[in-house]
Amino acid sequence: MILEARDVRKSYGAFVALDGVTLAIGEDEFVSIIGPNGAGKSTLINVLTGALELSAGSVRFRDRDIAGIGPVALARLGMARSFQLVQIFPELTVLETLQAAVVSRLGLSAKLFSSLRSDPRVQADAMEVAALFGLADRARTPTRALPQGDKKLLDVASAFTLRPQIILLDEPTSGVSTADKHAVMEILVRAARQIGLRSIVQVEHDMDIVFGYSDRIIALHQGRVLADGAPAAIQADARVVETVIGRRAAPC
Amino acid sequence: MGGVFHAAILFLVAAGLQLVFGVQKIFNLACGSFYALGAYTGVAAVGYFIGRGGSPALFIVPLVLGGLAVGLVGFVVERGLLRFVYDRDETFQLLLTFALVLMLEDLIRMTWGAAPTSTGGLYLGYGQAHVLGTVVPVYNLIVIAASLTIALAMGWLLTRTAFGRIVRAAADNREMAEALGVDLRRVYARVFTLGTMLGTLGGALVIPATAAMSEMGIELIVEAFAVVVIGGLGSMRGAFVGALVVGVLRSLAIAVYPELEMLLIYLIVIAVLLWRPRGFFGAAAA
Amino acid sequence: MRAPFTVLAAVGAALLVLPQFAAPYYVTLMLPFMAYAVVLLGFNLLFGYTGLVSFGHALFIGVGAYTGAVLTTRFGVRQMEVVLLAAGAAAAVVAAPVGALCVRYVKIYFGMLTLAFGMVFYTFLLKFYRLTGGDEGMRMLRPSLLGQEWAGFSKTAYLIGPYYYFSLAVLVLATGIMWRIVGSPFGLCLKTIRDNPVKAESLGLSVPRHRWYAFMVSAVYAGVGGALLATPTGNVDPTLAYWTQSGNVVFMVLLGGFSSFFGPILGAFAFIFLQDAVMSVFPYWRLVFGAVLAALVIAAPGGLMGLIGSIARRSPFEAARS
Amino acid sequence: MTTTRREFLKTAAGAAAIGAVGAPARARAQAKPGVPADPVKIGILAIRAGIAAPVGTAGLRGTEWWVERVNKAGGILGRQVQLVVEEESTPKDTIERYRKLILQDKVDVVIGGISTGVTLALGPVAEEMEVPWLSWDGTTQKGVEETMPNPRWSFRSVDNEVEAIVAGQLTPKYFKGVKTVAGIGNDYSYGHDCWETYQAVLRRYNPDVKFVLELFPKLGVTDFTSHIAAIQQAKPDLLMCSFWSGDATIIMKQAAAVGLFKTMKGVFTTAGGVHDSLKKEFTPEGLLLGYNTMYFDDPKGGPLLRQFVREYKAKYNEYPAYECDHAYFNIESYKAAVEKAYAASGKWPSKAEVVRALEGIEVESLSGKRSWRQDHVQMCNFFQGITTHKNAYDFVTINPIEVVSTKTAMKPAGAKLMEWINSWKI
Repeated sequence: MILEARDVRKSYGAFVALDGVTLAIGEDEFVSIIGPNGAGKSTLINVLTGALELSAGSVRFRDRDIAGIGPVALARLGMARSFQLVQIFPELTVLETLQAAVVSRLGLSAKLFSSLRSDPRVQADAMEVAALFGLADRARTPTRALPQGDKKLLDVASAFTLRPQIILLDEPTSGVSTADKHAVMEILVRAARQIGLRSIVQVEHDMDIVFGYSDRIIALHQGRVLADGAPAAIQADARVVETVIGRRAAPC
Repeated sequence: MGGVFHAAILFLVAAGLQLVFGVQKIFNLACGSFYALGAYTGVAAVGYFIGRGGSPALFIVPLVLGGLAVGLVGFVVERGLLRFVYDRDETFQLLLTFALVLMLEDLIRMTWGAAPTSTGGLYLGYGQAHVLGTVVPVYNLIVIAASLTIALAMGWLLTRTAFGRIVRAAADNREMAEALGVDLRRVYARVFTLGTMLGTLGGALVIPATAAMSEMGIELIVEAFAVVVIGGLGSMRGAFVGALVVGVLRSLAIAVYPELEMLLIYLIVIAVLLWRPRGFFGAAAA
Repeated sequence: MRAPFTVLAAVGAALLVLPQFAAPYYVTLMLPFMAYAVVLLGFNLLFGYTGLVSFGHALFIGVGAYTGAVLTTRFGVRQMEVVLLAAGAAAAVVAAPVGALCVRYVKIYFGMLTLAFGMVFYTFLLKFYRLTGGDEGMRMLRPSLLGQEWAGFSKTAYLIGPYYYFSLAVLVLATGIMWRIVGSPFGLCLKTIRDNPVKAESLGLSVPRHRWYAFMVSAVYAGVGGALLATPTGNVDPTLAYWTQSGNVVFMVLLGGFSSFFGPILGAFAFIFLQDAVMSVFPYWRLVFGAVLAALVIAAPGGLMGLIGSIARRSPFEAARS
Repeated sequence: MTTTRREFLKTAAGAAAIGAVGAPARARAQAKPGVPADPVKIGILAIRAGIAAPVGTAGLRGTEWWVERVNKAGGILGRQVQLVVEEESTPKDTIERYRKLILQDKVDVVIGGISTGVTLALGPVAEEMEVPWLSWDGTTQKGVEETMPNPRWSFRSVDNEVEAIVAGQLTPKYFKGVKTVAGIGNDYSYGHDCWETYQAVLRRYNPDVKFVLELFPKLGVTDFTSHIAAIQQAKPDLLMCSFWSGDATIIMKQAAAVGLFKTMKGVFTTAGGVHDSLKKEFTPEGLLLGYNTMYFDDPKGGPLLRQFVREYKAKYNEYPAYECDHAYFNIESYKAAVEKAYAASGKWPSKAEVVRALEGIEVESLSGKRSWRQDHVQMCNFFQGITTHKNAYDFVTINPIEVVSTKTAMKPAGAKLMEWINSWKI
């Protein structure tokens, strides 16, 4: 198991967001986390990405306790994430955004006096990822000028550039038009395979996406794991259908 | 007691600063300049009043009216300058108020000259009182009482009136307030004018006990800044407590170890910023 | 791409021959310009590239200037090269703890904290009389340049000759180094932090650490610039570190344009020469400067560089090419 | 009203045509033989903003009054005088302005400089630039000893400490039985130097005197209630105060508000700088008040002083303070030196010749005779006295008036201040 949460409790004052969540993500898995609004998905993502201290329980990544270690240390350990609300660097170009991720991965970020332009590794690596995500022809475009779908792709692409062992995607297709959702997911999965990234965890509302790509699905409800199993099993679970999938027509 | 008088004036200026910051998120460096403007106007108004044969005992009337009237400058500044930069980065807003500091300093000098001016000894006419074993001019007590009254009035205005609710809504969440039909432009214009008036009134009220000098604004900004940092940016209660802390500590320092007078305040500011960057009441905006 | 290089080469050539043609006074006025240009290059690494506005940068100008004064008067160190290195080092030593504390905050809080530290230093200079000379400040003795005393030169000849070229060399060097820094992996990381600190952290870039480095670099530049500034004046005093001076630094950067690499240098130039012209003809020059600043903020936040850029873009020549 | 540079340039252009600044053409005098016909340019540095702005304004007004009179009377050796006024601000900026006056405007002499920080920085620059510089004010002990040991080109004002020395000498005369003394001054060199000197002088007269409190509020503070409370706590017999600007007025008012001088004596060494703001309503009689080097109401004053005070009052509705006379003396001494050198050589003197002629020269100034000592230090009289309400003004004046010469109240050339004070025979 690469990422494990055991009996995680997280409460804010009297409000209990997570109430004893236990789950594990293995290598070579594509896991989706689903649940209605308020089920604790966002809190869970924050717990799994080391952004929060826990009220109880533990969360371990490659056998290291990562509770509250923060994003920087987490990226070093080999876990990357993307955000529900697209996060980009508006003034930087696509290429620069990806270069920044390469710089971070290669530990060059404190090199004050070396030239970025003449570092072949950084250039090649960034261009490779741009190509993977179909952004190569827009490499010199300022990010703020990209269409929404490309911004979303770039957000994910820059996380991929870190070449993490696992990536947590917070609603990778939110804000993308229904028509483009599958295209985005195709690019994503293909890129993951080529980069050698094996474990993907996503939080997603779109059940077509969830059932179309997942190896395993974890359903959350009221801060607890309602069900955890293969897509077929989940689809057959009456409680899950009632609380989560029932409204599958309505995208959020 | 000297510290309390100083605190009363500081509160008025800091309250103006807080109100504007709380609602418009602009840190108004020109609050000190408005204070100086109020001071000079106060002197001019009293001079005019006495020159026209007004009773010296009533000098406080033109003083207050003058101080409030010149506060309308705030409306001009808000409509003429600030409204263009609300959607800009706060750095630009800060710099715009710095531009105001530069302009107002020279405008005051052009209008009133460089020499210090004052209302003479008028305020001595109110006599002295004995408070806690020390002699205090009655005028100082009047100012302290006025400042307290204004503090209560501000509290009432912000918590008990329709205008106050709108102001607090605008302070908490601009988009939400706008969605609820609040006309932010009007709120901003009013809030900034009110904030300016608090500063100019502070300047007018202090002037009988001192003299108007062209640098008084620049000097005061740093102190007002200390007040709001200690109290917490944007908080009225913060302005009140911060003013008391600065006023009283300064007077304590003078009594105990005069060398520390100004340094002490900066050190407290840094300590507060590091230990509790939101100050003592920072969470409660407006 | 070619036009900027042509402009740069022309400006460089003009700077080289300026002392031969310009009136001596205007050559002396180039000295504070070049000193401030060095300060602003560093300041803009913090402002334009990292997104942090320091309202206490005069602190480091003061540290640099006083380092120069202390070295030349108390320790008999007269080599300007040593003075500059020491000024940079002193600024870094002060900036290390101050920066570590300040970079934990952003925006208005960062500005206020730097302002408070600046005022502490100002008060220190004023209060600790025996150490700093209080309001009278300290002398900055004429330093040697490249081991040369230039003893045969009058002060004016020294300033508009050797010292001018020395300052120019320092400015060129500082510009080159800064160019290198903003084009380095580090420079790129600063821009990511400016644009979106949350995303930067998720990419494994430590926001406080990089901000701290940027703070240190900008302080070193301010220190070097401060020392450079002290020689023409020949005296350093606390007003160098007063908060309004920090305000002027921000003003200059904005005047030139913070989103352009050369903007701050242009800003320093425009500020110094505008101040000179206005001060001589109008006693209320602060009013003029305030109005200029207000106009800039409202109508031209890109500063002079922004204006030049938009004019260049609008010109028919450019339009035809694109 | 201040004269802007532009106004002067404008009038200068006019002067080329009509030959006079602010005067009708009939007043034009022919330049003497060997004297250039173009106006002589005099650079002025005046503080315009901040705490010392009133002092700078007074200096500028005194200078302008002189220029108007002299130009009407034909100028210097028939050359009209043209002022080029620049602002004195921070040391760095003022030095740039100073260089501009000399390098760009090519003035023959620079006059002005008030703040101690600025004058200290200017001293060495003046020596380097080799143009005579006469300072209005602002020279401290440190300045003389460290930065202008042997001035060639700079001429500086009276020692900053003279007013404290005079006050120290007069204190035992007017206030008997003073055993404890408190002091308040601005937190910068002037305030500290005055207090130290005053203490040293007082100790010479009364070795047992105790100094119970010293307060140094920052320059520009406008609220002294806490300081006054601290002074009341210390219960001294006498308070010495060296404020010279608006803060003198303010502390006087705030002291009156709590009746401070009902329980102690008061010495204000320099408050005469803002004398007409010391209204009777809050300034008690019986204080020792220093007017520095000019007393506008001097009954022994000459016709020049009377005319100046009258015209000053008519023009500005104020009564002039000492800086007017520092400025008047400076520019008048320059004229006298030029004329003296011309008398010897028959041509307009070089800058070095002007400097030689200035050394030791004595001229009639507003407050009486003033001179430059051989070591380039100004010599004049100081006026101090006991405040009285018996006058026609709404502010206090002094009676009796003590006139003390710098010959007795300023350390002689080359002496160290404290050693000199300690060498007095009392």
